[in-house]
Amino acid sequence: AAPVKVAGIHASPVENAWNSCLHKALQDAAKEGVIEYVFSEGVSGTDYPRAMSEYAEQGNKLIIGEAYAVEKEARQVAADYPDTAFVLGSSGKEEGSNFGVFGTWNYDGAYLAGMLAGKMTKSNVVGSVGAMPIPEVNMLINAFAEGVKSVNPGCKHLVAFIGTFFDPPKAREAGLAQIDAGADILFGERIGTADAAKERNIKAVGSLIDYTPRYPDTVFANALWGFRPILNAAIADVAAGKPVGRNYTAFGLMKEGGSDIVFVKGVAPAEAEAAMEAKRADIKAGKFEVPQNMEQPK
Amino acid sequence: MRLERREHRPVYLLVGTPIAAVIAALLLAGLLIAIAGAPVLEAYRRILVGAFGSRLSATETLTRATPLILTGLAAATAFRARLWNIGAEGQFYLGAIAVAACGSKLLAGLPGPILIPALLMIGALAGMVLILIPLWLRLRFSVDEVVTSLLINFIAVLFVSMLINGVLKDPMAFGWPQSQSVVDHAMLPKLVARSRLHVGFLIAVVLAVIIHFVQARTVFGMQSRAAGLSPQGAAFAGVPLTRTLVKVACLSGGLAGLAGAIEVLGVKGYVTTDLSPGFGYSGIVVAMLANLNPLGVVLASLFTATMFVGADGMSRSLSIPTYIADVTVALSLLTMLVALFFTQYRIRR
Amino acid sequence: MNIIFDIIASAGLWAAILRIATPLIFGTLGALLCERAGVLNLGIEGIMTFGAMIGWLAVYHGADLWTGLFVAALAGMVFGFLHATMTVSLGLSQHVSGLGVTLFASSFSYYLFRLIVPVAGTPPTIVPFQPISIPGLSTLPFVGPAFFTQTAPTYLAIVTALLLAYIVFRTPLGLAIRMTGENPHAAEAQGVDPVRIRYGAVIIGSALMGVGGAFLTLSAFNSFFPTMVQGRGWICIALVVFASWRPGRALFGALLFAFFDAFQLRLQTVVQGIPYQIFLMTPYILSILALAVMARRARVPQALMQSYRRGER
Amino acid sequence: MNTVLDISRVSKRFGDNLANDDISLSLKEGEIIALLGENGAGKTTLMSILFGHYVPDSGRIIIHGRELPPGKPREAIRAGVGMVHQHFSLAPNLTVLENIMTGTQKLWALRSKTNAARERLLAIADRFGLKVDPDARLGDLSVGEQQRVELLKALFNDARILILDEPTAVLTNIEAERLFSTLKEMARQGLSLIFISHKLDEVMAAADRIVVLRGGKMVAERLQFETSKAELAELMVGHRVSRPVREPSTPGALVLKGVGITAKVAGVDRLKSINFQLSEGEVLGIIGVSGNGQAPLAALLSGLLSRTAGDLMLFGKNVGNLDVGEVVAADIGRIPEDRNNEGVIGEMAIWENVVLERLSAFSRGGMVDRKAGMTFAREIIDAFDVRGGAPRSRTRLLSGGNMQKLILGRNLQQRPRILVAAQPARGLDEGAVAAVHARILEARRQGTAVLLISEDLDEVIALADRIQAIVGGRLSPPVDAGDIDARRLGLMMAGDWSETPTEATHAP
Ligand SMILES: Nc1ncnc2c1ncn2[C@@H]1O[C@H](COP(=O)(O)OP(=O)(O)OP(=O)(O)O)[C@@H](O)[C@H]1O
Ligand SMILES: Nc1ncnc2c1ncn2[C@@H]1O[C@H](COP(=O)(O)OP(=O)(O)OP(=O)(O)O)[C@@H](O)[C@H]1O
Ligand SMILES: [Mg+2]
Ligand SMILES: [Mg+2]
Repeated sequence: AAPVKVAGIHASPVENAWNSCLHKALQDAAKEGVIEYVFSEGVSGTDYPRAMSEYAEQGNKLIIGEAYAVEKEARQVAADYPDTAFVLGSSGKEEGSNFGVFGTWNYDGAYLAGMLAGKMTKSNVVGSVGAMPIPEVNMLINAFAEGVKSVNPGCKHLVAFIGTFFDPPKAREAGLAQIDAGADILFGERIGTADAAKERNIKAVGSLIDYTPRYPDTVFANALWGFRPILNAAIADVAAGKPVGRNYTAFGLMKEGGSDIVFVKGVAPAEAEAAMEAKRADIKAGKFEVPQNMEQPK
Repeated sequence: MRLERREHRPVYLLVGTPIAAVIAALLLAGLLIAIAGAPVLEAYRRILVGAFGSRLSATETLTRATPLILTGLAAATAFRARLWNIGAEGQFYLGAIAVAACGSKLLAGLPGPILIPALLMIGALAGMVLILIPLWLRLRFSVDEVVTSLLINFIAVLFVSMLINGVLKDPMAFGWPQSQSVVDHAMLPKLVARSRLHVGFLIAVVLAVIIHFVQARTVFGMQSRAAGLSPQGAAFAGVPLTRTLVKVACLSGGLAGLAGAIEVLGVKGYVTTDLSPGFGYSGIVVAMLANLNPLGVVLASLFTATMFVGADGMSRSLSIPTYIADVTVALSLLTMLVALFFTQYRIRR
Repeated sequence: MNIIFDIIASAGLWAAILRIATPLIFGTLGALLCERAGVLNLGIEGIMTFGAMIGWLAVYHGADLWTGLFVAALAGMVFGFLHATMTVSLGLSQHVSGLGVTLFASSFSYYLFRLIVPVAGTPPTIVPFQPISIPGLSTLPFVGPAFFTQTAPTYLAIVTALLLAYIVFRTPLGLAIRMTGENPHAAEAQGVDPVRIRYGAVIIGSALMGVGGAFLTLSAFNSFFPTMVQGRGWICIALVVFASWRPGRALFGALLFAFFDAFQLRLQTVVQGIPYQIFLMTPYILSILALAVMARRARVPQALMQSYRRGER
Repeated sequence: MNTVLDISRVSKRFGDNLANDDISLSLKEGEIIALLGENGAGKTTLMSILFGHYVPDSGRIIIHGRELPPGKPREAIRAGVGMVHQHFSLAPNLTVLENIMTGTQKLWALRSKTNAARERLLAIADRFGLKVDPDARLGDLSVGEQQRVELLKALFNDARILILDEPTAVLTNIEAERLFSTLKEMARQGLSLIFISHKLDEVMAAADRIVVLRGGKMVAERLQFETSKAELAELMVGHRVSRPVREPSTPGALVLKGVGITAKVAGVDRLKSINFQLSEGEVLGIIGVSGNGQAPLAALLSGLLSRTAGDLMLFGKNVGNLDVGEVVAADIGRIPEDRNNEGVIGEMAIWENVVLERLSAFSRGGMVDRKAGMTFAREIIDAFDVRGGAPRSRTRLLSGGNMQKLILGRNLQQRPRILVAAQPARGLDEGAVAAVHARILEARRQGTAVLLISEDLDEVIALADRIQAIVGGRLSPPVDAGDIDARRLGLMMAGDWSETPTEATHAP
């Protein structure tokens, strides 16, 4: 079949870990000849609806992006261009026949990484650095904390928000501050945190993408999130002429193969790894559900 | 080589230099486009198409010009009285959040014809309140308002962020911190159906005309200009400096607050922390391009919006980095500044 | 109270202060030099961004770290030259020219970065400056880890501040710069060319801004992200006023601001239930308060923001 | 005596304005030349070309036989030219020493030689009798002291040729006399000087040779002993001028009376319990050395300063503190001392400047009545012979004298009952001075009560019916102008008013 014309609209620069997940999946698909891919990045909220309309008018069949900051207007644009499929990151509901949504639910991996971290900490303090307390970040940090607590109820969990998505040096400073406050394992929702860990020779957990190659001796586990399953599902729907007005989040869940944990074996104690593997199997089998907590972590 | 002020400004210069500036900016941008490996001439065509080629692009250009006109007027009115209000960005946000708060809950019960004007007033008031802080610091402690108004921008945005994460957070929202939406009947009517262009554009243009009239014809206009040109001379002539400054500040802050209000009521319906891609700062540049003339602000805003929307669309259709849009705008601003300079000066020898 | 004391008594806080302050010190000194000669340089935010980008890019392409800093300084000079041309030679409004430079330098750096560095997951990294332990001093208790385990550019920033203070107040050049900022006509009447002085001050000042930006990618972090300067340049503009245009006080001001920032990052981890925005606001609020206290004593360079055109009155 | 300076066929054009037209002039060692001319004749332009501020369109400057490269002040300084500018070129925030030292050492030197410079400065100050405190902040000095700093600056640079552009415009007679004796001493020590002045007395007293410019052209060159004040005045203006004479008059009703008025500026008493009274049709002259409280007195009567004690009687009624609006409404005209910064707003149009202080009369419902303003401006321009501007043109373009006529006009056109005039003829050329004086006397004749604040003895003697001296914020008792001579006035200005006849109430 002819490749589907897909446009990506990224509110942030595509270096941003989350956007890079989307971007990479889209680029891979383009390389395989499944889609034709064009994209815009750093698109501010003001310009986002226009970018959507322009891509729609240019004849793109599927538009991938993020509706978080423009939920209302994005839906309006979708209504204005009923022949174009929109599948956007959102914590909200799908709408009509051509507005699909997906969430970033890689918290299963965060929970599992927390299980490792809980057993590894010697100071009994771990820390998380987040950008802003939005639901998906909250869910992630809460799951990590929950994982830690499940194996080490007495462990203290520090949280800091830096108030911006793009200030790696600041994320690093926040990480250092937590290390100074006693943390010996950091969960870095933001890039920059692992740099603090690396500098102080402690371990860190990454999120969304695999940070281990970048910080080989520091990041021992990552709560991965893969966008490809979601993308494939959306492309299939578009190709088959099916409405995309549905929620694609589930394709990103661990039990659907969308997210997972990758970790460096032998860093955590063997029994911790074993306990974690057991839980991982439970999750995949649907026997255990990681609690979803969207409240701002304390 | 020496610069000499022109006594007369010939018409060919007034028309010719801005055109030369646009051409120069496009040539420079063309260089960068060529580096990216895209066809330059095609890119130029796409810029035009992107700004005015379709109903979508034309309405989008005007929509984007709307807040610029208002923040541009905010800067122009303040600067004319030598009040260096760099705080339009913060005032914009405060106006926006005030409108969101009142339009979603407090006043939501009012009927539209009353609600909309009330909300616009509230937005303007919020902007005024915010500018009074740097003004007070200047009058009371002689703190330079360039710096305080700049710093207050950061505080204002954090304040808004706090509100939309807290008391004003939309419980029904889809997750990201955003304020509750204003009720539907508070939204400004659209000028063109199925577009984002709204009545706010007309409001902005009408305000520009009114302000032009006020500055040119009224006692307040003359006094504020005098105060700006020479505080000492104005004081001798009996211009109440403090009162004039306060009035000017309120006008300027009010306009910036109104810009935020109109952006909420016209386009977005609610507030997020990325409501403004630097409208407050661009307003300053627009005002100076316009030589602080209110009608010029309208033209300068349209020009800036055209360049941005056009180049933005071009980047998408040619798949070159989106940042080319900002680069093109910056280049056109710089070349336009230089061009306007040469309508006033000539180089001798 | 106890918590606060613990934080202040931790060496980590003080080490963080120096780190956080470094880009601010460079930026503030740069802006201060420009303003001492009578030119407001709002191009700082963009120049820092470009410095961060180009310095990193140079190192990424094989240059060593010091060359990276140097390249950032050179780039700063180019933008300084642009700003000087517009404000000094043409006498255009300093506000607007500065904002124009910021707009151009930042968008241009993103554009170049995107063209030169292919997008792949997270951006590539370089090996940044490593902390230098100063023999003898770095092993001292508390003081050692707090102050003597920084990277080389941090020490450079402090030396630059002292050097600039010396130049401004103790050398004929410094006097010429101050005179140009106070009254360019008087400077010219004494045979000092205000145009050259302003060009020089803006160009060198902008070079410092470029270095300040490069610190972010070559020491504070190891890769470049668009928008990563995050308003630090604007803080520097405020710090210049806070410092009443004195390099020594600029150093102090930058450290004070960094103290608030480092402090709030630590306070956040121990104090709960307060919106994090409150913590983020504190440095700005305290800066404004400090300004209110200092302003009466500050002596603004009298010719700041006044264009000087030779032979015009 | 050998020639040290040759200005050869210099021309300079500003836009359509030929400011210097083929001027040649030479200066000998030890010689003092006075450069004379109306406002706008091109004096400052010529000297600025000599010093390198301006580049001439044609012509050359030769110093000691070497041609000076155009447009390079540095080269001029190196060649031994020193210039004291019409508007001081000083930085108020720097110290005296810093002001003087700027540019005198190698720019790239590693350290300022401050101590050496201070010693050298003190030595020079001593040699020419110009006392200053090197470490004082310049902005804290009086105008006279600042003038001294300007001179010292030139001397510090080893100037052999000294140019002084209206050095006495802001000095009192006493300060001016002191300055000229210093200048003569300098000439005796071998320096050559060119000074610009509008004051014919000092020109006749100090210059060896007098050069007159008119409309950018050099129209005459006279040795001091072969000319006279009358001839010079005529050469300058192009026709005969004579200052108007005050005719005797009988004052009318009392319009203004101050009793025990005290006022503070920045927390310090600048006016100390002063008494004065003023009647219709008379001129009360307030004479004094600059900085003794003239400015606060003018500000008080102009509605810009509040008093802290004392009574002010206006037309027989006791009034509180007046603001500018009330003062203007009470038909009090005001001529400020600083015409460029207070009197007009240069960037505004002429018509705007004439209506700005009486906007309530020229507006309706918040709208400025442009038509009426324009008409008013035209009336003033015609009636007061303001040359070089139309109602719509920017006021900045007017020459000093014409600007002053405009200010006079806007105050006198509507026949004020009281006129407060501070230094009304400062910096004006002979023709303009005569015009301004004539207007003031004309107003007096028509019944206006005039309070004239001046540092110029001749002016006060020529215009005032009664005279009070202001010293350290106190006012002497008034004396009749008929009974007074310059010597007595000099004593009064020095604070000694024991000899004054006691015809009016004594100051406490
Ligand atoms: N930089 C300039 N640009 C334009 N016109 C100028 C400039 N400098 C002087 N002029 C004009 O040239 C003419 C001569 O001015 P100049 O200052 O030399 O007069 P002057 O004899 O010194 O007068 P005054 O007695 O008022 O000081 C005036 O008409 C003045 O307006
Ligand atoms: N607001 C003020 N703050 C500080 N010093 C002042 C202030 N006003 C006046 N002075 C100083 O007090 C002295 C007297 O000034 P005043 O204004 O009374 O005299 P003046 O005759 O108007 O002076 P001039 O004619 O030189 O302008 C001057 O040395 C002046 O510098
Ligand atoms: Mg002159
Ligand atoms: Mg005086």
